[in-house]
Amino acid sequence: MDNSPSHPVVLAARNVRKYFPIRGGLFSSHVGDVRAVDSVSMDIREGETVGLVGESGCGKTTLGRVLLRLIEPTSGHCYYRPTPEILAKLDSLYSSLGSDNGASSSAKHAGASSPPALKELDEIANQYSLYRRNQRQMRDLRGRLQIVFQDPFSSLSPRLLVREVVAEPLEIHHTGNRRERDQRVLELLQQVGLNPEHMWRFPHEFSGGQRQRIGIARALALRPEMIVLDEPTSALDVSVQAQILNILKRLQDEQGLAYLFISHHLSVVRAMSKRVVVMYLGKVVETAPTDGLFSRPLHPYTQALLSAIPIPDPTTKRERIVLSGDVPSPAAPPSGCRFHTRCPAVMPICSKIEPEMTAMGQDHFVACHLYSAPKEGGSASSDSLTMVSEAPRAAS
Amino acid sequence: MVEEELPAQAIEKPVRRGRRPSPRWDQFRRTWYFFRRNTLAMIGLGILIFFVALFITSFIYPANSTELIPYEATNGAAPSPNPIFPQVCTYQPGEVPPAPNCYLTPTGLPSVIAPTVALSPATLGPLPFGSLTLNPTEPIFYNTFDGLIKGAQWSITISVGVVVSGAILGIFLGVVAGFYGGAVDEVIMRLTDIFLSIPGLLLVIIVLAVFAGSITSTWDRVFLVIGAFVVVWWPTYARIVRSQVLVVREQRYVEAAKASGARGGRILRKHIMPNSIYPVFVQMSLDVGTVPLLIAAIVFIGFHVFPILNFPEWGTITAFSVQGAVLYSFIEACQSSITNTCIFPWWQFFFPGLTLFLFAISVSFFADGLRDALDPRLRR
Amino acid sequence: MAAAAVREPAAPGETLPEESVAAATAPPEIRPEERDESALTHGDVILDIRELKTYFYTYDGVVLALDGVSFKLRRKETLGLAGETGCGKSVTAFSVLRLIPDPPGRIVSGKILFRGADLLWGLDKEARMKPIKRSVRVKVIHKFRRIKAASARMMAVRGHGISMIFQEPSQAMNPIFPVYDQIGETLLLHRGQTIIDQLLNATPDAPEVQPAIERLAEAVRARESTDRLKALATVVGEAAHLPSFGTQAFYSARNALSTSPDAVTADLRSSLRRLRLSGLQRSYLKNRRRQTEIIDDLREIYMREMREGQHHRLLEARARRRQFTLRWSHPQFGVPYVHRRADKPLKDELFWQTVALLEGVQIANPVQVARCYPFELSGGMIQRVMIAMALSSEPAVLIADEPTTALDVTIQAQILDLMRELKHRVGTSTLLITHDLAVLAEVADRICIMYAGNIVENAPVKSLFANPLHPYTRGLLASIPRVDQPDKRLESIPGSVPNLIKPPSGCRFHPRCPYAMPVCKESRPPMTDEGNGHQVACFLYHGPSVIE
Amino acid sequence: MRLWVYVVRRVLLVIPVVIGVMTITFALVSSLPVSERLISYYGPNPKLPYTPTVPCNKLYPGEPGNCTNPIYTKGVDALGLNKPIPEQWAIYIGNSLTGNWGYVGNKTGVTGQVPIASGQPVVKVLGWFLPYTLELAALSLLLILIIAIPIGNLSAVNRNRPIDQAARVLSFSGFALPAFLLGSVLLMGFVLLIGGSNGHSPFCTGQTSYTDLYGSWPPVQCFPGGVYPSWLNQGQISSPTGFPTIDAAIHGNWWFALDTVIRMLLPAFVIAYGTVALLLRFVRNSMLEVLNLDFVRTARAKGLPEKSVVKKHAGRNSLNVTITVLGLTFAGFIAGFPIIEEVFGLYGVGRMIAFSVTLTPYDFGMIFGSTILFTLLVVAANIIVDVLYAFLDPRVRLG
Repeated sequence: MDNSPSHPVVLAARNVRKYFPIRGGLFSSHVGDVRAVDSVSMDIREGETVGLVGESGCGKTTLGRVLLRLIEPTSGHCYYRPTPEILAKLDSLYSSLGSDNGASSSAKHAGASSPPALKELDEIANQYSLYRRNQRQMRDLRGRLQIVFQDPFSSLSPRLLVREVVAEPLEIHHTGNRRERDQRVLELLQQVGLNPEHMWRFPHEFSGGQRQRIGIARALALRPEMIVLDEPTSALDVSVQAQILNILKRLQDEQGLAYLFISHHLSVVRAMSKRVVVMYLGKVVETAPTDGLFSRPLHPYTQALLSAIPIPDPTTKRERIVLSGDVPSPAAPPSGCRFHTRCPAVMPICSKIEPEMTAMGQDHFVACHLYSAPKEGGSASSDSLTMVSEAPRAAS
Repeated sequence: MVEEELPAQAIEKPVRRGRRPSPRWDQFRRTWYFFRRNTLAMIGLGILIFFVALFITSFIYPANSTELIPYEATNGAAPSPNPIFPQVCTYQPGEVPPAPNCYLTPTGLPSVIAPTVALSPATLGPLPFGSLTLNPTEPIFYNTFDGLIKGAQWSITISVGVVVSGAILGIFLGVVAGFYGGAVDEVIMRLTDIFLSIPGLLLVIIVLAVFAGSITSTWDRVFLVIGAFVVVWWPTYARIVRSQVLVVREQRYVEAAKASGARGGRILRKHIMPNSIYPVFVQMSLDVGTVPLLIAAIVFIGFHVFPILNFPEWGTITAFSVQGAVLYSFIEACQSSITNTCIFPWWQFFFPGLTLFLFAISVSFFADGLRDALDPRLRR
Repeated sequence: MAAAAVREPAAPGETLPEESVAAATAPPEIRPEERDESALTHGDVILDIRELKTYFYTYDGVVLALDGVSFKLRRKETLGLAGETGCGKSVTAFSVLRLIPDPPGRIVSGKILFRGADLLWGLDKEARMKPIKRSVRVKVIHKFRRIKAASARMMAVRGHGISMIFQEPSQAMNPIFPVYDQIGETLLLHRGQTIIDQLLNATPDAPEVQPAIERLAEAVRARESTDRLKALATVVGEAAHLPSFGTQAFYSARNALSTSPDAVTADLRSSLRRLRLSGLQRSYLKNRRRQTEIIDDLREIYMREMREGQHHRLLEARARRRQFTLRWSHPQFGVPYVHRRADKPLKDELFWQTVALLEGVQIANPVQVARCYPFELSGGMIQRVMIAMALSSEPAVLIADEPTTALDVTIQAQILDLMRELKHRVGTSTLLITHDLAVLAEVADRICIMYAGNIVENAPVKSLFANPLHPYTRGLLASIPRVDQPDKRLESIPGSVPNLIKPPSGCRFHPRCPYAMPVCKESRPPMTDEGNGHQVACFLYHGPSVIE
Repeated sequence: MRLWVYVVRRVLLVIPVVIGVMTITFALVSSLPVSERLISYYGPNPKLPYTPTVPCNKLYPGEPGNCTNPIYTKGVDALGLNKPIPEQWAIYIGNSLTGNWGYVGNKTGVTGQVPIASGQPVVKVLGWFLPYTLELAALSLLLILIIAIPIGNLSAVNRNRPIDQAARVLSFSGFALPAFLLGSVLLMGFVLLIGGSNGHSPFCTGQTSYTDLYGSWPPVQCFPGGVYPSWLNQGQISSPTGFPTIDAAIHGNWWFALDTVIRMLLPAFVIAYGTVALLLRFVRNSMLEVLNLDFVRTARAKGLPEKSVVKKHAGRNSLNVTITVLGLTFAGFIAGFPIIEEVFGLYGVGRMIAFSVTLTPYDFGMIFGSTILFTLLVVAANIIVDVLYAFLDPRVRLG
């Protein structure tokens, strides 16, 4: 999607789906799916941070796991380091196939009797896709794609010393002898701002911030190219959060890491990331460069999300869009546009047809019927350019 | 306290491989602190230590370790005045008995004059202290003191053997079930359901009943008994371990290990095992006490677990002495037309019963204290 | 401190002379605050916490969770309590209602004056702390009888004068009882008398009831707007002298709109019939009413005890005895079937009152929600229910402990709006505890910043955000990422929250403070006023004057 | 999940368990010698001994040499002992499911004590004695619930205080004290209490205090005319229902109805004491966990008096756990019956087990039959418990 000539792409996800089966009934048969992630596509480039925003239960965490293949995906592909021309080809292929062919070009069954486009896709997938690699190839890749977890308390084994925790990836990949590993652990601890003597302690002796540092050190151990940051600061205090964020930024500048920064906290995302992807109920509703998104959010959900953020300044009084109701369950997502049940600008079409991703200006994509229909969309977008809270009028 | 000493020891500790870092010791001390605060647990620990000592002494104690020795009776005495409490008397072999009904214990330990009781309308005879009668028709009095001491080796060996082997089997199956899940899990859990729904006592009985006929040598029989009990015990452990593994498997640190490419074996070894095995220890220490109890019960309902009836194993001794006391002394005495004063022959089953009771209760006190000390929620 | 609290002379009436109390109890350094405070009317202060000390006696040592926290909550005011994790804000909240799990926690000393009653009265007699030799730990010898008595005394305040909503909505409600049950018991506990009176005075046969019902039915057949239906339904309720019957009428009318408009009359008639109490039900209700009266008496007695600082054993004993006799004076209600028959009207009444309450917190379909079990509701919904439950007794103070932390941003917005709206409608004064200063900026009137068990700054919200005085507050504000200021460099406070077993000497912030002076190590900075009620505890603002 | 779906599911889950149990018994049975299997499962007292061949003159008098034993071959065919193991298994399972659990051998064990049982089908004999056991079980369950729940809650509420310690000691002593020891001691103690000599039974002179407490019925001389009435066979099996109290009541012997209950009190107490031991700890710990939960704090914050917090909010939640644990301990509970019935001389299923294992050769038909019976009881109890749990806990019922 994003063809702007810039850093090479580390991971390119295309139509990634993850459905969790629901079992029920007399013989606990398969009665439905929780559509945690539903045909999501995104690129993550070297040295840049992609923010992934959404409320709880929108599938952002699952997406992070699936991208690293910690969970096996239902369908779709995640290409590791595709060259730009491959990317271009991919986009053309997918556009030719239409968006919802993720299932047929699945990781599981290589399309046997399928149109040439699919065959081509398969070849590319066999070459680049994570989901086509066998366990050993995957294990070699693990070191380069790392993850930092949300909860700093359950993410460190209570019975291992910090030294063992941080050195574990090294041990797994048999890098260096014990002494070298200890040296490496020391420098890692320094990188995340911990003292050497900390390596002789148990995790439970540390505060949340320090634990999170340890987690980051573990992730850095194998010199990764990309780290999925799964709400790394949502369990921390603001002052400590700032420390962690700064550390992450510094590391990115030093080592040119790519981050996928998952968070429900828009302001943190804004502080961290270059591009932002907004998810709602397993679908991407809007993706744009950070400034673009925050200056002119197009999707009503994004607008509501933005206006819902409390601003630490009693003097600024803004009119806020308060969404009615709760997030529907991903087990039974609403028909058509999944947001239409809560949308302030809902139109009759929304409940019927699912909106396509449409480009609105410099790699700013939004999936909303306000913008899909050209004439209406034009007015709507120009409206929502001016005022965030105007979305309802845009509908009428 | 932790805050104080850790940096110190960490700094003086060279950042090289090798030594046990003292945090582990600190954790142990923490557990011990909470254990120590639990009075009952400390009592249990004390009694347990006594039993360990008994176990060791039982090997050097000069008595027959494979069967109980009958008393040599010097018989023919008048009924002693007091019906309930026997009087102590000691004499060495060769000496003249100081009192008519004095019994010589083979090891020269103090023996006693027991009150005389009507055995049957015909014969009069005494009941020595700590005796075990096997069948009402012609009484033989065995020395249960030596038996209890010697029985320590058998009982404790059997109990520990049962629990350890059962735990090994159970842990293995439980971990497999919990970690791999799916069909394996289903099969193993159904299996545990099946075994758990058969009352344990009966399961042991039927296994023993089928095979006991063909196995007569003492050691083989001991192994058979252990096997029979393991059949009963593994499912409990499997259940416990599985539930723990299911919890630990979902922890983030396991996922982190996966994320850095750890294989299943390593995750099991490094993360899942150490974090999910503690409850089993508690359960094990609870069960050690129940094995002799079960053996005693089986013997009591009339099934002879061991090839010889006067086998020095706590359960057996207790069961037989209770039977003897009730069926033989008590009922006979109460219902005999000669003496219609019932006597309560407590000295016959008191010491075997006490041994069983103390063993079981000390172990369970210990286990309970251990659980409280290990489980942060139950700490105080 | 606590000893002083006990020796304090009895102060009659709602308000108590601040001066005298201050003279008796307050340590010298908070004098200036008192003086400034005396300008205001005393009745204005509804919750007054002074030098509150709450410690936790753990394996590692004594955790000084709260070390001399003092603040005042005024009528209709929303006081924000902000700080990082482990700074003791939640502990403060729990201490106020004495919900600290004991062991390990104990309130050691201090005063919590609620409407002039000291909730911590008799504290020092409840337990004895014995330090263990050559050890960081302290042995606590509880006197359980006194502790029992104290917690019983709290019944006068808990939920009645001060109610509370908690952080984890999904776990804060009992999973195995439906919502109406849990709210209903609260209603009966706190508003029992009025509810039962309404039931007893309900007149289903009043002449004006029938025509009202007819009009309502007409409106339904004509498919008129829900507002009109509501208006008519309230008329019905007033006609029957039972407000909750209005609610009931409204919902049956609205259901009828969708299903069968003609059924509504019959439906309402039947529910009216249910309002006609049988003799059994009447006597049962009378009995229950007497019980509630006694409970209220007990509350009154306890409040007096805490106000005057002495037991009223006789009164309490008498009340208890009467309660006991009442409970057993109607044995036939123990018979299951009879009992069910007897308390059916009360159950229905409570149900419909619950529905009305849920409406009040803007729940779309209150009837269904009232019938739901908590695990069937979403977090935001349960939080609304919790708020409804907390406000059901129209308390003077509402303590909200991180009410929105577990919720999503959009839901948080809903809840905050709701709370703001309720604040204007009900007019309870709120103690809002959160780590999110932004939230406070929106709802709070006044903010206390806590750090490591102390309050370091206490200011009106505007002036706090305009010019934060304490370095810690500044650090906090600087470290918040902001949507409206994208290119703001995130400052962070070095280090982390200190271990409260061995807190830093003097000002507890000095190890992390950029402006730390030698004096900060030695003595604790007093709370001083920097004009228009902006108080701060820092030596930067009145350096040597205090230390000589 | 709706409740009925849950129930049906639970019942369906039982089938593999039952078949599995029978498979285990099959494995054990098939490792018995053929003659034993024939005696237990084909017919106990044959005209010829169960040997492959017999001297011919036993069949046709005067014939020399050995002939094949027709009874043996018939039996082998009937049980399919000459067929491969799977078929044997199928036959065995079929028999077991259809209630064909073999026969009571004419051996000294059971038949020595219960003569009329000799040669009868095991199911029939068990059917005679099951009601007694059930009545005893019901009584002791009642005792258990009365003892365990209040004490457990009490010791949880004031935790680590003297009451709690006392409860702890009580429970562990019950766990560590052999049931037969406690039973015998109590028996003797009570006998001594009542006194050694004759005639203190209020309604039957001439029996000793021992027979007052021992046995499920008074000795024969207590009955009118010194003989057992027709509905009480040998003072062992009562008809029509088999529940002693009910039968006595049906036949209008109120004294005996009372007597049977009195005789059950002591055994029931002993069983309860043993089972409560485990239950008490679980009740206490679950109560402690519940008391630490958030909603209890909420209930306190609402101003509910402590009593109703403990009783309603915590109690109902921990009750579910209690019930589950009761289901889990039911196997151990039922396993106590052979011992107790042996100690107190009660004629129930447990006593039959004791008889059948007392003297070699064992009465395998009876052993395996009663094992399967007890297993079925346990399974049934578990189903009941689960359904009860689902009924009590909306999360299971609706979630």
